Amino acid sequence: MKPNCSVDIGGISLKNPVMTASGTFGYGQEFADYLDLNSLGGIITKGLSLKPRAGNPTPRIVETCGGMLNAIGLQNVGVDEFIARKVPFYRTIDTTVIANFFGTTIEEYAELARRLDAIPEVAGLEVNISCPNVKQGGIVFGTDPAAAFAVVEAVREMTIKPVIVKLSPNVTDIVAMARACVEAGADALSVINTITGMAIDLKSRRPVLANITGGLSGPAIKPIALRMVWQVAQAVEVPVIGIGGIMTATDALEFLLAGATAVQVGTASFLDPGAAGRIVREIEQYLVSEGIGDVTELIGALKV
Amino acid sequence: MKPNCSVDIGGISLKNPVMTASGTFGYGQEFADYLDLNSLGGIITKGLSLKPRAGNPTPRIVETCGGMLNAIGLQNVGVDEFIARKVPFYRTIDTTVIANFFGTTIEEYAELARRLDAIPEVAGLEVNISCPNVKQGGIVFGTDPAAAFAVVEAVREMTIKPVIVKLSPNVTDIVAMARACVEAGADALSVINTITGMAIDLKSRRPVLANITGGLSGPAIKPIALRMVWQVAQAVEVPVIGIGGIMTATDALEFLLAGATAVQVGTASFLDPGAAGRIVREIEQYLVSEGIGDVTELIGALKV
Amino acid sequence: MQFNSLVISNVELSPGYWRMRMTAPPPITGSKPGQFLMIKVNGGSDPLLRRPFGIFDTGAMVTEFTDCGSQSYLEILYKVVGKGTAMLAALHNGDRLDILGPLGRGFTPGDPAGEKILVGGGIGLAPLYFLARELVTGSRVRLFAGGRSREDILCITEFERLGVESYVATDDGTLGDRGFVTQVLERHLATAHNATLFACGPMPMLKATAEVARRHNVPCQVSLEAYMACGMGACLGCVVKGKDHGDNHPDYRCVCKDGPVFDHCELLWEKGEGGHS
Amino acid sequence: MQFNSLVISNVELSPGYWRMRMTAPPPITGSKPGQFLMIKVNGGSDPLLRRPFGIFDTGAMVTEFTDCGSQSYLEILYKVVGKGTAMLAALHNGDRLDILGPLGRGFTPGDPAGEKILVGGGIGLAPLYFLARELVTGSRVRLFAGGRSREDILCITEFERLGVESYVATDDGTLGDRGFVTQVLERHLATAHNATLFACGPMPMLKATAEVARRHNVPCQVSLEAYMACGMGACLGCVVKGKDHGDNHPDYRCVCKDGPVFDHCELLWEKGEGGHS
Ligand SMILES: Cc1cc2nc3c(=O)[nH]c(=O)nc-3n(C[C@H](O)[C@H](O)[C@H](O)COP(=O)(O)OP(=O)(O)OC[C@H]3O[C@@H](n4cnc5c(N)ncnc54)[C@H](O)[C@@H]3O)c2cc1C
Ligand SMILES: Cc1cc2nc3c(=O)[nH]c(=O)nc-3n(C[C@H](O)[C@H](O)[C@H](O)COP(=O)(O)OP(=O)(O)OC[C@H]3O[C@@H](n4cnc5c(N)ncnc54)[C@H](O)[C@@H]3O)c2cc1C
Ligand SMILES: Cc1cc2nc3c(=O)[nH]c(=O)nc-3n(C[C@H](O)[C@H](O)[C@H](O)COP(=O)(O)O)c2cc1C
Ligand SMILES: Cc1cc2nc3c(=O)[nH]c(=O)nc-3n(C[C@H](O)[C@H](O)[C@H](O)COP(=O)(O)O)c2cc1C
Ligand code: FES
Ligand code: FES
Repeated sequence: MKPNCSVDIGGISLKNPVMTASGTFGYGQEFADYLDLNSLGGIITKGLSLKPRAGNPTPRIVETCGGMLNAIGLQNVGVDEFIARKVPFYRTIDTTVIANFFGTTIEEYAELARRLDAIPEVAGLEVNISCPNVKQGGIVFGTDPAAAFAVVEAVREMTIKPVIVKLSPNVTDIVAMARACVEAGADALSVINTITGMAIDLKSRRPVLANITGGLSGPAIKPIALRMVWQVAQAVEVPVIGIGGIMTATDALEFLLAGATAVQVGTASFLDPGAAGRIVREIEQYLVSEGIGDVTELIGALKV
Repeated sequence: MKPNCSVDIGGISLKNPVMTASGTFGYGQEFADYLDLNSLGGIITKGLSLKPRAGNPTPRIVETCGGMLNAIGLQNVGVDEFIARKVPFYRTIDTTVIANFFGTTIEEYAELARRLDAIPEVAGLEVNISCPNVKQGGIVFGTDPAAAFAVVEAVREMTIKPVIVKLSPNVTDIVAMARACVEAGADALSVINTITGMAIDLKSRRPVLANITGGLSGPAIKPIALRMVWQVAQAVEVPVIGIGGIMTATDALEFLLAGATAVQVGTASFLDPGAAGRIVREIEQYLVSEGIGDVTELIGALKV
Repeated sequence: MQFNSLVISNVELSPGYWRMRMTAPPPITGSKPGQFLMIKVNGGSDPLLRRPFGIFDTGAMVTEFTDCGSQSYLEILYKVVGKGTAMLAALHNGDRLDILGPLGRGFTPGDPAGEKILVGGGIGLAPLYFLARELVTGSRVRLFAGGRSREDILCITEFERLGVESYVATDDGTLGDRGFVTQVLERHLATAHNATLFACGPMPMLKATAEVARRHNVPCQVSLEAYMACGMGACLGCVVKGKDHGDNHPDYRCVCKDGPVFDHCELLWEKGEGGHS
Repeated sequence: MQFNSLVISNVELSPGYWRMRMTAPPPITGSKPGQFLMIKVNGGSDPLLRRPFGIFDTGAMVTEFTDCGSQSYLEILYKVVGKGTAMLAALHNGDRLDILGPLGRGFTPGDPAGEKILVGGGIGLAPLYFLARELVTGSRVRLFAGGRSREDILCITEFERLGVESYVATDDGTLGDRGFVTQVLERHLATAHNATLFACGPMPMLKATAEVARRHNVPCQVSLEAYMACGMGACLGCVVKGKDHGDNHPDYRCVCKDGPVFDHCELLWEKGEGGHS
């Protein structure tokens, strides 16, 4: 008998717990040659803003030991072009699409939520709060519980779609951030975004990235992500989506044990564009070979 | 002409900027067969407590991608046995020895500082504040600026030796922590200690470490460490000691460019017990081949 | 496409420069000159990312790995500059590689009537050889090859065997003229007519070539390099500024997807030090 | 000491079990049986840590790597269980390894008069062969070898060639008796006198052996395994509980430095599942 792989994220039923992470899978279409998009649990779009954004100057990426730093600077086509040019493609596939977005003021977040709420092809919203609040002197929304609460509350009011908040790991207390977002109405939490890091080129005596710092992703951060998922999953009632360095089905299953209801595959798609599809298949094989009838049996099944 | 390699850390003159990190080099003696201890800029002892400590149950370590997690639990012989059995060895070598220590109350920190202040072989004190404060419900000294201030102030009163405070990276704002420690009288800052992480064994569905979580070290964390050193070095006047994933002279020199006055080599000594000595030699070679007369020219020389 | 490949041969041509031939599925022979590959140089996570390499040649041959009929293959020409390329150089016949490609947009040959001028610097000759092989079937092809020293000028014999006339300049004068290849090029263009330029090499050389093309008003395609993570337009790590770029009206192009070959008019050529525009 | 070593040979003895011979500086022949090595299986950071392996044998021979005289070498016997051991198995003659060792405290042969009894489970036979070679020069030596199946019983011929009498038991009965080797051992001890036990293998087997030794009141040395980072007493990652251990009076011993061989009386043998005590 085929095991059940579907999971529920704040009212969105996913075919399976494997999604692709924002900013690492384009808008999905780019990867159609390398995997069956319909086999995925979900696709999270590149982060969207109200207006198109140029992003940062180059170099924008650099490899590190077991990971990479990126300072793309949230380059994106903007929500209008997204709706006009990317959304139609989603009618041709049968996969849950979740729109990731960000703003620099609470008003921008709210307006984006309002716009995206109207798009039937978008099943849910993922709010990226790892952005500086321009109105409050650049303090990052994602590192201050009160600011995060305000953003999530504003988004919540604008949409009836499930709201997923993506947490920044650059904090002392990830649980406090998680609680603030849930209190403000988040239906689920994505844990984690990238960790701020830096690389230096000895020869030129300059930072490698034009932006000086960037976000660390890839297998190097997996232990930190796993710890944060475990902490958050114990503290909140809403589903947690585990993200950070997932390369294999084993990695994904570890996140489920730690308490994640689903996972997102990020950097792995750069190394192997079919990674997310492969992980879906390997999870199914694992369930069959272990005689597990329902993937949800594994969620939070860690014995401590 | 031989370039000058010596640097000054809060009044301690080091032969060169390369020290060995606490907990990764035993008490130094263990490595005497693999390198010339006298060639090092300094040795930081294993973390000392007032009473001997058993540490955590096993397994205590696990490898991760580009790093390792450890949950040794600060096992150590205690300050009395340190003074009786380890200090005499330091009379036989000509290297700066700095004692790393920790407590679970402010009083313990103060008492340890008082005891170590009396040991002439100890050139300075490195205060590990990444420990839970048992009196205040387990909040970690190193993640709360006020608690860190209180610890450092208490230590400062007990010693005339240079006080180096070792910062925890598990914080939202490393600069706020750094400033609090400097205001409380720190002569230098060590940046960073390990980052809290977790590993899970899918087969047994258990955390790999008996302690559930552990501290991540090794090249995987270098980008994060480099970023924090850069942030702290810009914000404070006291010397910063860069730590985190240093494996080669190039890594060490990148930390100097970011603003570190010296560095500590940690996990690298496990892979290559002679690592710190090799890095000292390679830095000298680098200075010669680049025609740099004084290593201090590199400190903070990053062009941004 | 993504495919597993076996190394057929891996030879050092000149100190630090290697030529590797490896198996590939038949569609590889349909690659366009200027397209590239993303190669995973080893199975583990060190290094983590794939490495981009231009296609130097493709073909079909009988190998020990195939029982009957011929095996299609591809070749790359590469310079050992760091960890990944050092690992490539350590591979032997029969070793396995994981390859993504052909990726990106290649060169557009254009009107066969005109003279085709290839401008290559150092390892930049790699994709130009594949291009030359296609161009010589219909056009007159000349090569202007530049490099630091004689060891940096590769495969000139191979180009000449195709019937390509070649001019060489080196910084130290150890081969051909001393100086920049663009100086020789400029002299030639003064007399050439209906020429098209195809350039690949270090950024300063490409800038100089684009400048020459602008002055002489000849079409010019340049093949760029950039740090790449995905090679397929997903990470936005590899962008360069397009001609309309400005702070308020961003015009970034992906080197991996919109390039690596661009018409020089499509790009914003900034003043100042080389580097990625 | 730390040394670079070249692989001389690397052979699969039984599915998943390999024997590797590699060059080592002459002092290696002074290693004590039971001592171990920390081997860096590749040059990069994946995997990051060294891997511990017991010494299976040492010696000297004429090799292609040395021009004149003989080359000292060491051997390990290893089982492929994960990434690091898989990388070892992929190495060829002439490949390079970075090795630290000999490390730790080996077996103490003790009074030559008595009977020496080796108890080995699976890959635990590795250090026992080296020990047997030393013991046979003065004592009667017997081996009790256990494993899951016949493929897990290694090098019995080599032991017999040394004059060691061997008893085998497998879980599935495919070689020797069916059952645990400690049961056979227990029957033997009933009649043996002045025996000393030397055991290496999985934790449950060591526990059972120590229990047998306690009941029969015979000396017993056990060689333990533990996760290790440094192999030299610096990281404190590899500790086991000593006999005096209690919550208020810690008595942790480093497997790498105080062991890997311990007198069974020195350790705290806890009840419950196997695992590292
Ligand atoms: C489209 C394209 C085609 C290329 N074709 C060739 C070719 O045919 N032959 C050849 O020898 N080289 C070619 N290169 C350059 C080649 O990709 C780099 O030299 C190589 O990636 C260096 O890897 P490394 O690990 O040896 O060096 P490292 O310095 O260790 O690499 C570190 C990082 O920098 C990146 N990197 C370093 N240099 C470059 C570069 N110049 N361009 C892009 N990324 C770089 C690497 O991919 C890696 O992420 C091409 C680059 C691009 C973008
Ligand atoms: C003192 C000592 C002597 C040993 N002698 C031998 C020997 O002669 N032959 C042999 O085949 N094996 C021996 N082992 C076990 C061997 O070290 C492990 O099988 C090996 O490290 C596994 O590495 P891996 O990368 O293939 O497996 P992985 O599972 O990928 O290893 C992951 C991590 O776990 C550690 N690890 C895994 N299993 C063990 C283990 N049983 N003991 C210690 N660390 C482990 C690895 O070192 C690494 O850090 C010995 C272990 C010790 C402590
Ligand atoms: C190149 C790149 C671009 C990214 N862009 C976004 C983004 O636009 N919005 C967002 O919320 N996260 C973004 N991320 C973060 C990822 O979605 C993910 O949280 C992170 O990379 C950790 O997962 P990984 O280790 O599997 O890559 C980006 C990551 C990378 C590497
Ligand atoms: C096994 C181990 C034990 C450690 N013990 C201590 C300690 O007792 N006190 C302390 O301040 N830091 C301790 N550390 C942290 C290191 O000193 C260092 O800050 C950290 O490992 C990062 O550097 P690295 O990446 O070079 O290892 C320990 C680290 C490891 C790996
Ligand atoms: S390399 Fe990823 S977009 Fe070009
Ligand atoms: S392995 Fe480090 S102390 Fe034993």
